[in-house]
Amino acid sequence: MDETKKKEQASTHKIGIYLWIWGLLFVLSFFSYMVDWYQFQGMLRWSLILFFMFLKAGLIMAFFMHLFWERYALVNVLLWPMTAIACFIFLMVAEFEYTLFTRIFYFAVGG
Amino acid sequence: MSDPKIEGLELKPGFRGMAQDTGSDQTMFKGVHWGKAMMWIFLLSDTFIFSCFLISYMKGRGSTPVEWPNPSEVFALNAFGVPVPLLLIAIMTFVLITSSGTMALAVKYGYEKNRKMCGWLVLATALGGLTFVGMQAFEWSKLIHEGVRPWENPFGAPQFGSFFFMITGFHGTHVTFGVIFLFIYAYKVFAGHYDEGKRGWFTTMKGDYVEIEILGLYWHFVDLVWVFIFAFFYLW
Amino acid sequence: MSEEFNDNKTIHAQSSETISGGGSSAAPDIDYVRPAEVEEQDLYHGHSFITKWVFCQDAKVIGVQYFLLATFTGIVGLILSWLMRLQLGFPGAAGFMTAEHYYQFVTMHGMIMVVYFLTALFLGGFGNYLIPLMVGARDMVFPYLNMVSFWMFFIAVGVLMASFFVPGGPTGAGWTLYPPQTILEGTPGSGAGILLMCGSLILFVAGFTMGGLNYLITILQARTRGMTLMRMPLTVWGIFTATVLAMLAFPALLVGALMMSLDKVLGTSFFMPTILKAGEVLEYGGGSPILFQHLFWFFGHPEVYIVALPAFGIVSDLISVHSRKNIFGYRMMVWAIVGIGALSFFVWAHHMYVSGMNPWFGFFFATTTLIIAVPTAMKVYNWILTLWRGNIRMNTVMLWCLGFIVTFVNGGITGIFLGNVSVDVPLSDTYFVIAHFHMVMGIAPLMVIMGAVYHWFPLVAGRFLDEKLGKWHFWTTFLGAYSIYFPMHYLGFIGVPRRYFEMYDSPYMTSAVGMNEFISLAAFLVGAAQFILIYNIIKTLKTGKRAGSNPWKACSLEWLTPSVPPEHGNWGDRLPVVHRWCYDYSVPGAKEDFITQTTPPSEVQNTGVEKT
Amino acid sequence: MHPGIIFFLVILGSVLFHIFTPWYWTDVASNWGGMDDTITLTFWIGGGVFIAVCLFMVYCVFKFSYKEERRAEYKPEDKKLEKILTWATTIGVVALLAPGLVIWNNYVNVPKNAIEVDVMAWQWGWQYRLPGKDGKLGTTQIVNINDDNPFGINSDDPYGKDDVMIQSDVLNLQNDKPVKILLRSVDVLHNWYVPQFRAKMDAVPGIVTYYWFEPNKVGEYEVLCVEYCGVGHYAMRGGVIVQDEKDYKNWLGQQETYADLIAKQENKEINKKQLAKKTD
Repeated sequence: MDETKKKEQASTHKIGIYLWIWGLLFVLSFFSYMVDWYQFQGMLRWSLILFFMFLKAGLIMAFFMHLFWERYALVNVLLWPMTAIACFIFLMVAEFEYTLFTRIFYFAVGG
Repeated sequence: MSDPKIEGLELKPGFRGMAQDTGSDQTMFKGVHWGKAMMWIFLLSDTFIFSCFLISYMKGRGSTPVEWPNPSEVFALNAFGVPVPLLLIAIMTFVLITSSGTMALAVKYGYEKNRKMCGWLVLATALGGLTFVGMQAFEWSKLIHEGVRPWENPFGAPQFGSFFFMITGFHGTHVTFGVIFLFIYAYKVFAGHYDEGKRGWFTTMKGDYVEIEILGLYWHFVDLVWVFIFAFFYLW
Repeated sequence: MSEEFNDNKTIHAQSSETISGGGSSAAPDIDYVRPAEVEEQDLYHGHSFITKWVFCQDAKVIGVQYFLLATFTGIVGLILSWLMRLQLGFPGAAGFMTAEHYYQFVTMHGMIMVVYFLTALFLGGFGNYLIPLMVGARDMVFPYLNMVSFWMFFIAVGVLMASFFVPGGPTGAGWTLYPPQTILEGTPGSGAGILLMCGSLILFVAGFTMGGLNYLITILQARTRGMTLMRMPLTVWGIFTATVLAMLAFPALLVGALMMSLDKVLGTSFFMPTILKAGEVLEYGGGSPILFQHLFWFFGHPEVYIVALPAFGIVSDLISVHSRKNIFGYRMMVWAIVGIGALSFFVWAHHMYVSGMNPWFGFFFATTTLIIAVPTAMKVYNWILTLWRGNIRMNTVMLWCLGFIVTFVNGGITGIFLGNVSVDVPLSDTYFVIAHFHMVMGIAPLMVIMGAVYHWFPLVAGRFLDEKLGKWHFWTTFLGAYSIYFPMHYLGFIGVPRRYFEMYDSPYMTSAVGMNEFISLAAFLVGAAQFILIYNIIKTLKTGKRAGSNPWKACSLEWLTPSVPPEHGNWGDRLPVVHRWCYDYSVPGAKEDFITQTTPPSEVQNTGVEKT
Repeated sequence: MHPGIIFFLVILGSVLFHIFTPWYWTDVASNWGGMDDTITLTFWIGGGVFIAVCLFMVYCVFKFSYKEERRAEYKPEDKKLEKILTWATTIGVVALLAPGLVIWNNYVNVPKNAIEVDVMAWQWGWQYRLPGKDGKLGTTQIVNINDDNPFGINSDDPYGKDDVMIQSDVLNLQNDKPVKILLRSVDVLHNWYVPQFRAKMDAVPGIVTYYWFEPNKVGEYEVLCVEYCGVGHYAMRGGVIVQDEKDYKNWLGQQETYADLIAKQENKEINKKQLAKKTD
């Protein structure tokens, strides 16, 4: 293979990888649909939902959005701000539990 | 999209490379087009918008003592006389992922300067998006027909309708804008603007197939958001 | 249209041939700078009045446009504050003033000053003007988007001002817009007023996002050759970090404003619980008012730093230039800016200690808040250590910087009171809070803005502002503002609550009457003193002393343009090449007491310059 | 005049103002004296930093004024000095934060023997409800509120029947007895604040918030609303009377309970019916 051709190939990826990820996304979506179909409940449901969700999101970001091939400077700039979101989520979970508690404790009908 | 060649600088991989990129002059994201960097930062900002929506939804749903409607029943669709839970949503997910796949291929063929393939794939993506918006319109009208309103619904907590219409509406708006741009870009690909480097209508930048990748980033992001909405709104 | 673009042949992209040596083999060339990575930018040059001055794509013109419009809204905010102080100092003196009016003025004053004045001025005004010049770019990377950004801001201001003229007037719910108050019947401006406010904020956020993307990508991807991140002036660092905060914090405001509008228009209950109003139970139910407060402050606290960080950056540069000394501990300063920016996303609920949120949050937020005090204190130390053994020019610019240090340290210390959760309990919602945030994010940034105006006016207009008028302007503003806000803390100690239309019927508050009158008089004076600047500018534009090139003998790039004021494209034929950081002042052994950033190492051999 | 002198006078003036100010906090009348102590501590540390920084600045301005022939020092950074300053600041911050957190821990944990008081706020006024003999407040709902049930007590809640209802904006409290203030609002945000007690918390519609204090000085106090609640905000006042145990018990005995109110209503109904019968 001559030098120019190598360069050409380096700037684009084989079609196979896209088809793979594409297929995987369908399979994972099917699985997360099955979580509802079989009516899993409780922690099992939640962990399955989150697992499939993050896996799908990760695949889309890594391969369809090429983040896997990007340099770390970009990847890190994009991912670190998510800690602020994570903090917001955790605190809001604590907040809604507290709100719900006061509502049930002070407003629920009957003693 | 893959390692660029920077004159006078040998790019190192991994975190050492990151430190080197950050410390170097001129650009921090080596070999990343201005427009692409902009789209990434914009998507980061947009992520915060959708996160705020979903966090509000979580807080709203978690703190209401009224029972939340079961999405599995609310969004069920009758197929052959049997109610199938989340049928329409499953098809919508299927359509959106399909369009995401065609978009990814369009980007690939764009980089290979394969005008025909790229154009057709962008067009296919646009049609997929259009189908999605159409199905969403159908879903909305079905729910409205069943009495779901932003301020009330017959199934339980009134916030259900509020958050449903607001979040899917905001997502649907994103899809709609994406579809409009996909059609425009399909035209531009077929017209060869990216092959000749024709300047855009409002910008002084020369056309390049990197614009397909930029649009692709947006489109995949819309798909990404749907993954989260699907998990949190329909499966929770 | 094509003839309006630069012909690529006249402005050369610098190829590797134009630089000497390769830094390797035979003779290692100390002046070596890597070749250009990015192609030269094409610019659209306007020819008609409209494309040159109105719908202009030149970042410098856009910066001035932002500056003027923000100043206009600032003057509106100033007049509102006069009216409020008139009522507080001399109740009933303004005959038309009802409680409704008063609360509308409070609300509009707050929102205008924080968002439409300070944010727009620092990021839109200084950001647009200075970023491309300071990093050595021809313009912002997306000039068209930049233009749209300004006009979105223009429309946002228009919508905001329109709310003064709709039935019911502007919203009077306090600038924090807390529901359910905001959209309930009976609150002033609960109809059209609040919708216009939300609409205006959404437009502002959209417009700002366009501008912000420009600032970020210009700084990250369009620096000139040799300009590393750690050679950038702190002004750019401050504006950069503030823009990052804005890009990530404004979404929360956008979402909050949107949900509030839906509550108002569609009757959804995002923030609205069951409410009994005038004996009727309203059609709302199940919503959570505290959710809005979280969203608002998730935006609101970074917003404080969106205003403060550019001020930090700019004042660092001003102090450095005018004390002829490099900024002390540059790297510490950069990390402090970045650290403060990052931490600001984890402290928002310190505005909500007594809001009725989950009480356990107090521990988390008090800790994170006081952690921020450390990098902030480091910045203060470094400012005064820059003065130490400097060669301080006591001109107007330096005076504003010293004024900034005094007011900022004062306001920062009172911030520690309010950030420390149990100290905040007695002080929150009193005049102490008003005094604190006006001192730290009103007066202190204003001092920097004024200093920056006196500093960069010779660049923008080519003439010096009058020093004598400037000193009058400074002393009235500084002494006046200090005597407004310093005593005000003590009214807060008594327990005088904020947002009181009048308050003299309580026994222990009558002692505040005299002080309130004094504060009001000082406020009138300080407000009036700002018009000295406007007079100074008008006078200077006609008769001011010509500045020439690099009048302050500064090192940074913005002073090194081939023409003053710089033209569209900034750099003439060739982009500058940067060889050092922008603080090489008073280098031992050098001919002059400054070495510009473009001076190659070969010209300053045998001096004590350190490698940066 | 050298500008440094004016800056010096500003610093001096600030210190003198602080020492001689006639405007300062009212005497504390609750157990939250610790908050005042923390404020004093913050004044010492923070004020010390303020004075030190500003005086150093003034000194530099005098000492290093511009001279044509002089060169400034060239010293980009001093790692050791920066390290010392960082650690000193960190220690100062910890010294401030620690007592603050201790007091907050005290603030959110209510003593077991505290009397619960339901403070109900609306635009623009207050009313109060105390638990009856069972020591527990009944649950409430806004939709229940009407003339016959001014607090919206759930009628099927057994704890609610003996609740003492004070339909006045003045609340009596027993001296040296901790109170847990349970705040609720029927419309917008309010905040029930007595400056002498130092403690405060917003009343938020849709939830119940709380805080506690122990009044320790007999006397009458004014209650202010300190969370903006509309055009009547500045006039939304109330009162607290702190009494000895005897006076308090005396006062409490005279108050009406929810059961009394229901009985009164029923009597009224019966009387009405009888009246109607008689006229027939």
